[in-house]
Parts: sequence; C-alpha cells; structure tokens
Amino acid sequence: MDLTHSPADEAFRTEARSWLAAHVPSTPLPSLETGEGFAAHRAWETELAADRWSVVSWPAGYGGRDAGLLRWLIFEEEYYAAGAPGRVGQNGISLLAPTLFAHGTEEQRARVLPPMATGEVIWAQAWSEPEAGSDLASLRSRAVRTRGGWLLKGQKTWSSRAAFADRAFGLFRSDPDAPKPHQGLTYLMFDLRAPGVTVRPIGRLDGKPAFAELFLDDVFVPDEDVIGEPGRGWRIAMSTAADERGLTLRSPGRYLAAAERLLALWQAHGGPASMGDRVADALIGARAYQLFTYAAASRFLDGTPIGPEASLNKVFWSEYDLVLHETALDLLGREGEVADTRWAEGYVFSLAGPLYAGTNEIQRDIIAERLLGLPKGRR
Amino acid sequence: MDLTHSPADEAFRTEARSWLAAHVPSTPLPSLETGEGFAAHRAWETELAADRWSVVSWPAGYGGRDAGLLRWLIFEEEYYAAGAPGRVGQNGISLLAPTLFAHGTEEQRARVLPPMATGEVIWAQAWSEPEAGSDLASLRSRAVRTRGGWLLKGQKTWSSRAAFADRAFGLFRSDPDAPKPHQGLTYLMFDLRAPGVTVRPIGRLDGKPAFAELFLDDVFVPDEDVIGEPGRGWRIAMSTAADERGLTLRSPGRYLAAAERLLALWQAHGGPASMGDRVADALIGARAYQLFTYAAASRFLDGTPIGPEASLNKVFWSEYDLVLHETALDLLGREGEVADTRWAEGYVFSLAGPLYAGTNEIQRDIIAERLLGLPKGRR
Amino acid sequence: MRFLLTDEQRAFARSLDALLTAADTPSVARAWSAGEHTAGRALWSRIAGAGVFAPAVPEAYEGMGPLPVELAVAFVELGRHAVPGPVVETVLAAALLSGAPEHAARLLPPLVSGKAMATVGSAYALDGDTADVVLVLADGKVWLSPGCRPEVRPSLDPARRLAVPLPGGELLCPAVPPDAVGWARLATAAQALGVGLALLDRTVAYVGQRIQFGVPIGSFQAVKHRLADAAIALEFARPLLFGAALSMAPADIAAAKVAACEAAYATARTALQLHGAIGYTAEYDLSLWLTKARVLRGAWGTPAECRAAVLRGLRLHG
Amino acid sequence: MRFLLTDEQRAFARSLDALLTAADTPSVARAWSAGEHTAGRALWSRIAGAGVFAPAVPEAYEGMGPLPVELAVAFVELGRHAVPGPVVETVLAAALLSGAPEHAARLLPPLVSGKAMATVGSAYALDGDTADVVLVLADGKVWLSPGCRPEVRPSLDPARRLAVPLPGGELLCPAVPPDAVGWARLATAAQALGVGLALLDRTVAYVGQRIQFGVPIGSFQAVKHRLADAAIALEFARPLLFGAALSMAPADIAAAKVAACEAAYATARTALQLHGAIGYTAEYDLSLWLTKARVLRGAWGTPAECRAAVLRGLRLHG
Repeated sequence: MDLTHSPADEAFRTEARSWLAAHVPSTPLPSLETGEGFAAHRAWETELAADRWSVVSWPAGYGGRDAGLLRWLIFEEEYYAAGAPGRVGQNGISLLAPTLFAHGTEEQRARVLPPMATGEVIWAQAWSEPEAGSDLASLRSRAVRTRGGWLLKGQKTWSSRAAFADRAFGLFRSDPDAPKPHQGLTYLMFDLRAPGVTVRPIGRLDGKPAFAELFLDDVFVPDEDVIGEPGRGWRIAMSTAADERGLTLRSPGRYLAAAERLLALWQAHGGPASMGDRVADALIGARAYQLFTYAAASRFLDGTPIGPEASLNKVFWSEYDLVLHETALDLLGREGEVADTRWAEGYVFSLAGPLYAGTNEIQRDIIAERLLGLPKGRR
Repeated sequence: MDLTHSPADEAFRTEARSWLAAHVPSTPLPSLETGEGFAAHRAWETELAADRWSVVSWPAGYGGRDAGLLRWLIFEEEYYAAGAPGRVGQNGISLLAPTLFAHGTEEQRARVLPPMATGEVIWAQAWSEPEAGSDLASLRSRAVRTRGGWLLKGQKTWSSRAAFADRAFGLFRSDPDAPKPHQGLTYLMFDLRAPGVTVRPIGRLDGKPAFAELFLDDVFVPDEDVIGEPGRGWRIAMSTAADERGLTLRSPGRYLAAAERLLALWQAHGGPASMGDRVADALIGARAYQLFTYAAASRFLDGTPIGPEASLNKVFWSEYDLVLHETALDLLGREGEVADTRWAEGYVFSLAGPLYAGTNEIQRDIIAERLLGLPKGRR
Repeated sequence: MRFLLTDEQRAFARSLDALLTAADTPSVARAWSAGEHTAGRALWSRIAGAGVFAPAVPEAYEGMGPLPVELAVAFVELGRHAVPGPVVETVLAAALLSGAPEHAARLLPPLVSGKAMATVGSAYALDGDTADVVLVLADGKVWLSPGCRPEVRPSLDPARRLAVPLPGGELLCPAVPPDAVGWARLATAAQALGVGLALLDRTVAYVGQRIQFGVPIGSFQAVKHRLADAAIALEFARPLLFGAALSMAPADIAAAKVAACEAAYATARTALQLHGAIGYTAEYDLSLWLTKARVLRGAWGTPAECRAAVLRGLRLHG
Repeated sequence: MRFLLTDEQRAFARSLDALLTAADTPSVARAWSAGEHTAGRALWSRIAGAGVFAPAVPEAYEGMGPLPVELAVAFVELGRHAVPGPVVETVLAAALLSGAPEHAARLLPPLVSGKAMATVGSAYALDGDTADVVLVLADGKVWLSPGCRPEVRPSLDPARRLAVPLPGGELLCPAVPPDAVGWARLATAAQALGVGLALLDRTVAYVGQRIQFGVPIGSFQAVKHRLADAAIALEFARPLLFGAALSMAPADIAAAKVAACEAAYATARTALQLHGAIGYTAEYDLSLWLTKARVLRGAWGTPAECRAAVLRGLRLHG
C-alpha cells in the first residue's frame, strides 16, 4: 500500500507544472458557454496540443503522451491547481475517443483523433431525446439505410456544446423491428453543419447556451462514420457510458483545486467559525475523492474493471461539487448573488451534476441493486 | 388572525403555572422505564389527579376540567416549562380514552376512566405483532368467542409500558374468514395479570424495559371489555391512530421546553459559534411546531377534521426531537457519552420517534399520495 | 386565539392570484430580465392598485398600514407568481420614508398607488435602472440617491437587475429606523414561501405526467419522499411567517425568514432534480422560481445573520 | 503508487475475521457489558496473539511497529465484530509508553502479548474497572494511575464501562507526546469504519428477508436509496483511513476520523430506521453496533475538534 508516485511520474508532474506555469492565461477566459469564450477555449486546446498536453493519455501517434491513468491523474491535479481553463474538447476526448479506441477502425482513429486533439474539431454529444431522458433504451430518432450510408431523422436534445461545436456523436434507431428496445441502435458520428441539421441552442439557468436541440431531417452519414457494427450501438454506448460515470469524467484535481480556493475564500472572510465545519468538510471531501480515485485506479491497473462503484463516484462528485459551491456562495453573503463570478458560474454548472450522466436516483438504484444486491423492484 | 389567548385562558395558564411551581418535584424522578421510576411516576399521576391536573381536557365527571384543545396546549406548555415528569399514563389518556369517548359505552367510561385519571390503572398498548409492524392489517392474534366473552390467543410485541402496567388494549382477529384482512378485527381491553398472560419485558437500546412481548394463552375477556361492535375494530382503531398521529401525541410544550434547555446548554458552554446554527434551528423548529399546532387546532376548532397533515406533524416532531438531542450530545462533547443524564435518556427515547406510530417512510407515502395527490405505486 | 387567515385575507390572496394568473406573469418576468420594463411597469400599477403596498404605508400617507399580515398574504402571491421588480424594496422604502415625515407626504402616496417604484440598496440597488426613487443605506444613514448607473450586473436570478447607485444624494434619515429592515425581511420571507409553494405545485404536476420506464415518475417512492419533505418544510415555514407578521418581533421575523428561505431553496433543489434537464433550462418557466429561491436566501438578511438574530432574541416562553 | 492493501494485509484481516466469527463475539460483548470479563479477557489474549496490538509497538518492545496500515486493518475487523474492551486505549497506552523508555520495557511487552490490558482516560477511563494498566492524561502530562474506583458510569454503548481513575499516581511523561493521540484517533476511525460496514451488511441482509405489504422491504426505493447513501459514505471514508495510516499526518487522521465516524453514525441511523422496532432493542445484536457508532464519534477527538484540525492542517497540494 503506497501513495507515492515513482520518480518518473514525479518528473512528469514537474514538467506539466512548469509548462502550465508558463502558459496558463493570467486572466480567466470568457465563459466557454458563449461564442467568444468557445473560440478562446478552442485556441487554448490548440495551445495545449502544440506541446502535447491536450490528450496526455492517448498514444503518441494521435497527439498524446501514452501517459497512463496515474499520469493522467497527476496531469489533472496540476492542471486545475494552475487555474487552467475548462476543457471545451472534453466531450470528444473523454467520451468519443475511448469508444473509438475500443470499437473504431484504424482509419476512423487516424481521421478523427488528431483534429480532436488540436481543437480543430470540437465534438458535441447527442444522446438524449425529448421522451428519453434517463430511459435511453426508448430512443426514437432514426437512421435509415441509404446508398453508401444512412439518413438521420428525428430530434435530439440536451446536446452539450452543440451550440458552437463542429460535429456530434450519438445513437440512432436503425432497426425499428428489433425485438427489444435496446437492440437495433447504431452509433454514428455526424457533422453539425451538414445539410438537414438544425441546431437550436438552449439556454441553461443563467441563459448561456450550454446545450442545444438538434433537428435532423434526412442528414446523410457515410458508412465510414458508423462506429462498430450497425445495430450494436447500445452495447458500444454502454461501454462509453461506463467510462463517463467512471474515473475520467471529473478528475480529483478539479475538486482539490476548488476546495483550496474555498479555504482561501473562508480565510479571506476572516475564517468565520460558523462556516468552519462546512469548509472542513469540503477539504475532507476533496481528499476522499482523490484517494477513492487512486484506489479505484490501482484496482483498475491490477486488472479489475470499473464496475458499479462508478455509481458511487458519480453520486459523490456531483453532490460534493454542488455543496462546495453553495458553501462558497454562502460565504460571499449577499455578494453571492452576482452571477458573473467564477463561483457563481461554477455553482450554475454544478447544479446540473446530480441530474445528468445518469440521474443520481438511477445511480442509487444501481448501487443498491448491483453493489449491495438488494432485490429489484419497481422504482 | 390572532395568537393571543383570552383572559380566561390566561387565567387558566396562571393557575396551572402556580400549581406546578408548588408541586413539581425539585429533583427529577428516576427513569419511568424502571420499576422504581414507574412507581414514582404513578404517584405523580395521583398527585396531579388530586387537584384535577391529570386529564385537563376530559369532562369534569371523569376527573377532568373540560379544558378544550387550546387550554390543553396551554397546560402542556406550562407543564414542560416547569420541568414536570414524563406522563406514565399517556397510553391510556391519549390513545384509549379518546376511543372510549367516541366508541365506548357509558358503563365503560364510568368504569375505566376515573382510575385511569388517578393513575390507579396504567394502560399499555398492544398493537404490533412480530410479523405485523407497519402492516397492521396482517394481525394474527385471535379472539375466539366463548360464553360471556372472548378468549385471546397469540402474541403481541412492542407493547410499550407493558413491563409494569396493569391493563392493555389492542386489536384481535375475531373472524378469520372475513373477506379482507382489515375486517373481522375486534377492539378489546384486557388485564395484564389475568390467567394466561405472560409478559416478557424487552430492553430498549439502553437496556431499560420500555416495552414487552405479551404471550396470550386463552386469556378470558368479558364482553363488557369489548369496545364497539365485534369485528369493527379496524375502523375504531384507525380513529385512535389518527389521534395518535395528530395533535395530542407530542405537545409543542415539550419541544419549547427542550429547545430552551438546549439554548441554556449552549450558552453554558460559551456559545460556540460553530454550533450556533444548529441551536438556532432548534429554537426555530420549536416555534414552528408550536405555531403549526395552533393553526391546526384553529382549523380543528373551526370544524375541519385533522387529515393527512397529521403525517406532516409526525415526521416533523420525530425528526426534530432526534436532531435536538443529537445537538445537545454534540455540545456535551465527550461527556455526551454518559448515559444516565437527562439529555442521554432523551436521546435514546428520541431515536424511536421516526420508527414508531407509523414509520416516517409510511408517513411520507401518505403525504405524497393523500396530501399532494401523487399516483399510488408500489412502494 | 384563532390562528387562521380571515375570509377577507383569503379573498385578498385569491384576487391577487387571479390578477397575476391572467396577467401571464412569466412572460412579464422574462421581458423584465431583458431590461424591457413596459409590461412590468403596467403590472406594477395593477398590483399596487390591488393593494399590495398599502399594508406597508400608514393611513396618513394614503396607505392602510401597518398591516403586516396582509402584507405577508400579498407577498406570498407575488412569490407564487414570480412577479419581477423591487417589490420588497418598495416596502422597505415605505418603511424608511415613514420615519422621515418631511419626505413621506411627497414620496409615499405614489408608491402606494403604483405610480412610482422605489428601490433600496447599498453596493447594489435592485432594479435601480428603472426605479423612480432610489434610497441608499450607507454609514448607518438613509440617503435619497440621484439614481443609478445605467449598466447592471447580472444576478443569479435573471429577473433581478443589480444596479450601482450613483454617489452623493440627499440625507433622508440620520439613522436607519430599527424596525424598517424587519418589513423587508418579512416581505422577503413571504415571497420565498410563495416561490417554494409554486415550485412544489409545478413539480407535483410534472411528475404526475412525466413518463419514464413506462410509468409516471411520481409513482416512484424516492420522488414521493423528496416531495413530501418539501411539503413538510414549507408547511412548517408558513405558520412562522404569519406568527412573525402578528408580532413583528425581530427574532420572529428572522426565524420566519430562515425557515421560509431554506424551505424554498430545498424545494428548488428537489424541483430541479425531479424535472431533470428541462428544469435546468432558462426557457422553461420553472427557472423563474428556481433562480429566485436561491437569491432570496441572501436578500435582506443572510441565513447566518437571521440565525444570529434568533439566538439573540427568540424566547419561546413569554 | 499502488493504493491497495497487500495480499498479506488482506490475509491478516481475513484471519481476524475468522477468529472473531468463531468466537461468538456478540455474546462476549454482552457479558462484558454486564461486568463479566472472563470471556472478554480470553478473547483479548487471542486477538493480541493474532497481532492486533503489535503494529502499535516498536520492535524494541516485542512489537512489530510502527505499522499504522496494519493497525487500521486490524481495527476495522475489531469494529466489524463489535469487540468490547479498551482496544483503542491499549494502542494509545502503547504510543504513550513508547515515549517513556524507563517504563516501556516493563509495561509494553505484556500489552503486545495480551497478558495485560491498558486503558487511558482523564475524567473517565474506559473499562478502567478491569484494565491492568491505567494511564491518566491530566495537566498535559501522562500519569500512571493506581487504578479506578470499582463502580462505573454507564455509557450510551453498554459495552463501554466508564470508570473514574483514583487520584494520584506516578508521573510517566512530563508532556503528552504529540503523535500519540494520532494513533488513538486512527484506531478509532478504523473501528468506526468497521462498525459502519457491519451495520450496512446486517441491514442489507435484513431488508432482503423482512416482508411487509407482501414484498421484501429491500425492494422499496426509499430503502434502497438510504442504503446506497450509507454505502457511499462508508466507501469514501475507507480511502481516507488508509491514506491517513500511510501519512500519519494529524490533519489526515482527523479527516479520516470525521469521515469514518460520520459515515458510521449515519449508517446506524439508517440501520435502526430500516430494522424498525426490533433494531431498537438491546437483545437484538444490531444494538451492539448501533450504540458504538454513536459514542465513537466523540472518542479521542470530537467531530468539532477533528474538523478544526483539518482546517489547521489539511493541505491538498503537496
């Protein structure tokens, strides 16, 4: 049992830290949920990629450093400790790319991954539909066979980043006669500027267009943009979803940095004793999340797949993040109402945590049934 | 809208206050969950009754003062503010007596109520059975017809006060062939010292015998101790249960006094700012419970029956009571571990609140379905 | 002792409810958020005409006050309908001006009638970009400000526009009347309770019709229990509000504000969770109440300030 | 970096688990509560023989320490089985005596072997009525006490007997070694985690077989979600415990103690609620863990003291 990193890993940390110290913008970029901010964040992805810091865990051939899970965790710790910008490329990098590594063709990887790494192509996800929120098996958007490819018809929603992104990926019903609802789905990539695509940005609570509705009217997708076998999309997506809820969606580095900022805020307000317990709990929670992740990573590196404990992780970080931001706003007192601050923006972002990537209700059902073995029942 | 009491009611308050100031024991009685304490509390009931303070809301003919709901609330405020002992007669006074007033015969009232008022006869309740906790309709203990009465057979459990009490009341299955499980039940009173009754005291968490198991082996109950019509016991009991969960099980006076004591404890510990919010919330909660009760009492006096809002009340007081005692123990720090203190005893008592008199899970189902109108579902 | 609203008070609430339902208040609030004040000013005149501000103004200045219970009744409705604008601040301005007789006769009657809209602030003044009367609390004194800078800072509640008062102005009172802030707190508590009740109602309706996994999500026990907890919190805040209105004691008002604001915010969290993504969008009306529930917690007394006032002053036995 | 227990550490836990399962530890605990110490002393020898105390004692005094990770492994098992007696206090005594070489050679080896049982207290000393060595912390010094008064005060956990040390005694150390209490806190955190895990396991088993309304209550969503929350709290406390054992930094230990004790207590509340009345009885074994979960929160560092230590010392970037 050992929590110390190898000298080589520590050297990697030092290298990352030095690069970040020299490159992280000294003033925050505009919100990435605005057109101006999106462009600034895309430029930052390009800057990261120029020195191979945008996708450290990928193979070198695609722009990465073959960094492995532990170095990825180290990089994330340094990244957020340096106060670096949010990652506008995250949908592609942490959701689509693992799917391509597992299920894509060599041709797809060579074509799709390098421009993803440089920020030249920013990806949106297109999972949800108006009638299929937590219940993904009830998707209704269609992919209809045509010569050399597929025609997409239907509607997607809650497509994060789609207001400004270039391309999207998602599941479409290619065989409406399949015997079960989660069969007959196909995993596709498509261009958000292709003919037939209408993107309607949706404002989140603060009005910023953090996601969009997609109306798809006979959008042509060539066969080369199908991932894996047609009709097998559900299984392919579930492996992506397991990643999404697993170790890589929210790195511990993010919360370690946030908790340190909260402590500084509390101290700057004179360290009021009435708020001390909540600040202490934020510090404890960040450390717990870090160490939980190191334990899970150690098991994973030992060959144990990430199982239903991914649901523990999802509930924990999403509630932690929200409570941390609520504590910050309470410390700010009446100033906490002002919306164009980092804390307020983080608060609005954190409000979505418990309800996306599988609502926390679904996650608790999974924990109870799959981890604890309680009997299934109607929910 | 008016929160002031009439001059006559204030005079009643003054009279109660004076009497209590002159009579409340200056040192606390031993725990009423012990034999010694039970006897001391019974003597206190007798002392209350001697000056007609034991059952203020009953008619004068049975030992009361015809006090009405508002004066009962006033009396309870004064009673707990004076630091008076817990009421060992409460099962009879607040559960059985209302049933007798509603469903008993004049003969039963004349025979049962006066010795209940004086503490000569202390009553235990006998509702639950081992396989019927929250699911009372599944009761299995039998009442079998015999000449001039009934023979009880079976087992009851969680019979509070039964370790030391004189008599008990409960529901028994008199018609096992009734078409529905809540039909064919009969409401009976019986003697805990009758032949065939075995009382096995059960220790609560601190070991004190706060309740007992009752083994009933052909226990004879004369017809005169059946309340209402045989076979109609479920409906009769439900009206009692509605009272139990309604306004009279836990008076606001109890929590007003407890919150004041908590404030004094906090102040005695130097008023630590880190605990200030919790103490403030205890004060706020006690006031909220008092005012909620006055509003409910006003509606009731206007002719509106107590409906599913009784479930709001049950969840509130039971969780409030526990949190209040947890706060006190936390203020006491390591001293909070010592069990033979008033706070520790109150804590152990409060732990039972959320799980008896209808678990809080059942109460929340009721609130959701009957008050909010959400669709029924399997739980 | 009859701790129930009178028939007249209930009728007042119903009339406001009807007025605000007919007025399509959500679209008025959206326009207000965008800085388009025409519809909001029209609604303002109507609610003033219906008597929303009169309970806070003495009869000498064309009001009907002090009638804090009626004020609370009105502000629950304003919260239930997410009425935009400096409604609480106008009440506070009235309370402050009542202590400055030389100005009251001139400034108060237009506030009662709705011809003028007032705001009160310090670093920021809510909706100071459109208010006719801007009071500023600074150095423990009350100032009549020359107005606010035209640009506003955004609030987490888009319908609240935070304007920065211009420096200078006329001294109105050498000291802030101690009871005045109590009126603002009471009105805020009432508004918060109304916000929470609206969130509960809308969420109950939503989970009754939203189908997932083949059934209405309102039949799931986890959903039921969250809504039951919201109902409990709101229904125990309600008597605190009216009890405080009856006594107007600072600690009672503070207790009511804590309970109402915490209940409303907890209900907002539940409402958002049970709506899922659609609740997180600005275009869905729920957002009008969700965002307000958060910011009312801090307005005119943070939870910490109010709990401190409770510890200082709340005595449970009279 | 490999943040996992080794095979040897897992085997150590398994062997203790087997030993304590075979020993019918619940009945040992019940006898202990009644002041009948024979079975408990016998069990004490066996757990000491299995190596429970050796990790806290340096090799120079016949221990194997310092091995805080192994200590944590052992104490999770002691908690899981509700082992009675001053197990934490014996660890603390070992840590205190290690700083007093003139006494250590005499007093420590019997603690390692289980021949002697130690306790440490101030106002009260846990199980001081039976312990062979009683240390007292007073005035910032460590004293070797002549013993305790025979009568004990009851604890909320009946298996914990609070004895009052007799006055006087021999001065052992002029100052409490700063790291010593850390060992007690770590051991308490581990014990609490074990208590919480046992409560979760027993409750999961119970709700799977308890039928109400025709189905196992474990199929109700409200039941599932409470148990899921308990699992989350415990599984995030676990890495804090072992991380603290690796660093032995005071703030890390304090963080682990807060998290483990709060998780165990929350699990106890859930366990009681889901068991219903039977969980509230002393005769049902669940009570052994329920009551311990409450009192461990306060032992060797209250939540308030531990959170203060976190604020003073926990730095997240190294």
